[in-house]
Amino acid sequence: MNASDQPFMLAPEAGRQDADALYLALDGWEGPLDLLLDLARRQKVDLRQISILALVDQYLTYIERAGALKLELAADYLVMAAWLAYLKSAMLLPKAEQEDPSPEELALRLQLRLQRLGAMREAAGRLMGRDRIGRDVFLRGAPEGLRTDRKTVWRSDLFSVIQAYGQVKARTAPRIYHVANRPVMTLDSALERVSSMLGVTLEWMEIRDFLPPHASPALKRSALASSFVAALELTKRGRAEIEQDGAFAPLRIRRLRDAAGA
Amino acid sequence: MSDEPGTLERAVEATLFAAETPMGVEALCAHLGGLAPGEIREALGLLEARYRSRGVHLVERGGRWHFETAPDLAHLLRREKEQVRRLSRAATEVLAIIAYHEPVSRAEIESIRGVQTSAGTLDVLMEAGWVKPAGRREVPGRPVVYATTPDFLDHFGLASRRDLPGIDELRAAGLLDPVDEAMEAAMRFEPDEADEAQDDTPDPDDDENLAD
Amino acid sequence: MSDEPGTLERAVEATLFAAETPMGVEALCAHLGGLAPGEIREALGLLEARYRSRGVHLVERGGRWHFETAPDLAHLLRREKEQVRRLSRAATEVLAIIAYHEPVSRAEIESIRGVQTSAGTLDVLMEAGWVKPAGRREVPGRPVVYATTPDFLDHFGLASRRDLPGIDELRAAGLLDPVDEAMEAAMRFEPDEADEAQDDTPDPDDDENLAD
Repeated sequence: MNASDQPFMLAPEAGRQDADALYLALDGWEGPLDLLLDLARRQKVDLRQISILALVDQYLTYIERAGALKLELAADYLVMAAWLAYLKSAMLLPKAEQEDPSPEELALRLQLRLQRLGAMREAAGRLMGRDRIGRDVFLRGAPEGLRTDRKTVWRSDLFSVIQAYGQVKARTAPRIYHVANRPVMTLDSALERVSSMLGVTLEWMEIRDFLPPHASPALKRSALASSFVAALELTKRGRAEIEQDGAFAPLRIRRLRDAAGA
Repeated sequence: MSDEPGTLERAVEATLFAAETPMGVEALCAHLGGLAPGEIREALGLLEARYRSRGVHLVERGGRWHFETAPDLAHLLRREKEQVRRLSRAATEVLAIIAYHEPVSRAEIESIRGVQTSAGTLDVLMEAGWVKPAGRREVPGRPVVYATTPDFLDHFGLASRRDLPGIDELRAAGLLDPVDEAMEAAMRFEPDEADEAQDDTPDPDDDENLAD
Repeated sequence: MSDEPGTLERAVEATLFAAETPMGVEALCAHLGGLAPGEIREALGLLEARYRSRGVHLVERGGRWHFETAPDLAHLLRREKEQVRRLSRAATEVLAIIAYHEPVSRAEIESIRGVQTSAGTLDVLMEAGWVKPAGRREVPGRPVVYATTPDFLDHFGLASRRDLPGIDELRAAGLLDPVDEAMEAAMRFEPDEADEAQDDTPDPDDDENLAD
């Protein structure tokens, strides 16, 4: 635990002894606050009881001595020195001439900062002094280690397999059925059928009359479409004429007389 | 065994615990500051007895000592975490096709399913232990063919593949219906053709062509 | 303590002995096949007591458990095994500030230490696995804040942050509050004394007032 006290006591002790050591000591501090904390600790009183004025004097003495020895001082040490010199003069002045914030506030702030840094420095020492793994306590040197092998267990059942097969078959097979086996009347056969039936008479015939009478409804629909196209085709060729009284009225077809022989 | 362990026993215990390799009596003597081998042996004997009923044992192998997990608990070191998952729809279909058509190549599976089959699907079936590669087909490209395994029969409670229901049985069970029914339903709702669609319903007798 | 250990106690013992990293109750539950946390805790309690007098201890650090050698045997083990990273003074201070103040931003660390923190210092602590970034503070600039890790507690033998040496006293003394807050508090309660201090000849002996 007392290890925490040592590093920063050593440096100033050495610094007090000769000038070279002072230089080294300044180098060893981490900035002005660090140096101030060391000086404060050397007053050997609680940081809450510390004399800020005495502290300021000590700091300024250090900086002056370093200056007299023509040692290079980091800028932040000099800034701190200037600020502390100001603080000191403000603290010595009558109150009326003081500005805001008051020197007491400034001194208190410095003291609070030193207290906090001191507390953390001590805490760090106590932390480092704990029983640390790899220094004071040791873990198992050669642990076997734990391995988790993740394994997936798949589940299914016969019904799912059979059902899936049924669905594959049902999904792929009907395509053949609906496309290949659909009862249709091709345009060619409709043309043949319509032109041969037209050849029998010169009277108007309704398109319905051309359809195969006993066909299944599906074939009838196909025959209707094909016969209609066949009728248009025959009309285009000049072998028949088409008439209709109005939209959706019965469609009538009649062979053209002149075309009979063609 | 309930008595407090002695200093030497504790020291040996800690030393062997922290050691990276097993240690012999001499090494322990040297490490613990030149004690007599007899003392160390005594401590080892006490420790060995003390740990005998525990989850960790102190064991000697070739004159060197170390701690290790009790043999009956060795299974704890490598824990197999089983994760039960249901086979995906795609994997089930592929499995079914292999079962019905084996041996069958991936291209054949795809042509039967009518969709591409991702490599992972076959992997899953092989991981499950239900499907295995079963040689190559002697056609151009020599594709690997797949077949089911005895585990497959086991898991699905089949004595042999012949126990799989045939197409006729599937149909009788209504298992070929779903897609047809969907079509039928779609047609039934087309208003103009409502009456005709009725007649279109593929009745069982007409369907024969389907299955063959 | 002389009674034979139960099955669960042996299993927890073997698992923690074999584990390469500390394990929490949940990890133990999962590893040992979904036992109730209560059972695991009970077993941990029994084991902890059973090992208390031994050369190896079962300890809890930040909710995770591991075995380690007894601290009083450090002298026996240390000689060959010093493997601990030596930290610079700056690093130990920064670590302490993070541990006692977490989460804390770099600027806050610097304001406590009164010097800039070199980039390497935080890196060393993060590389050691003791410190990690812990989000950002929602103030202008959104600075990253740092906090300690479970490994930090492990390494320094702390069951939790509440075990940080002296943390309660520091908190009670207000030494973990920012200087500004402490200033406000001090000014609020001491306006009169400040006045008196003003009038006094400020010789060193009188300065005490400033401090109160």
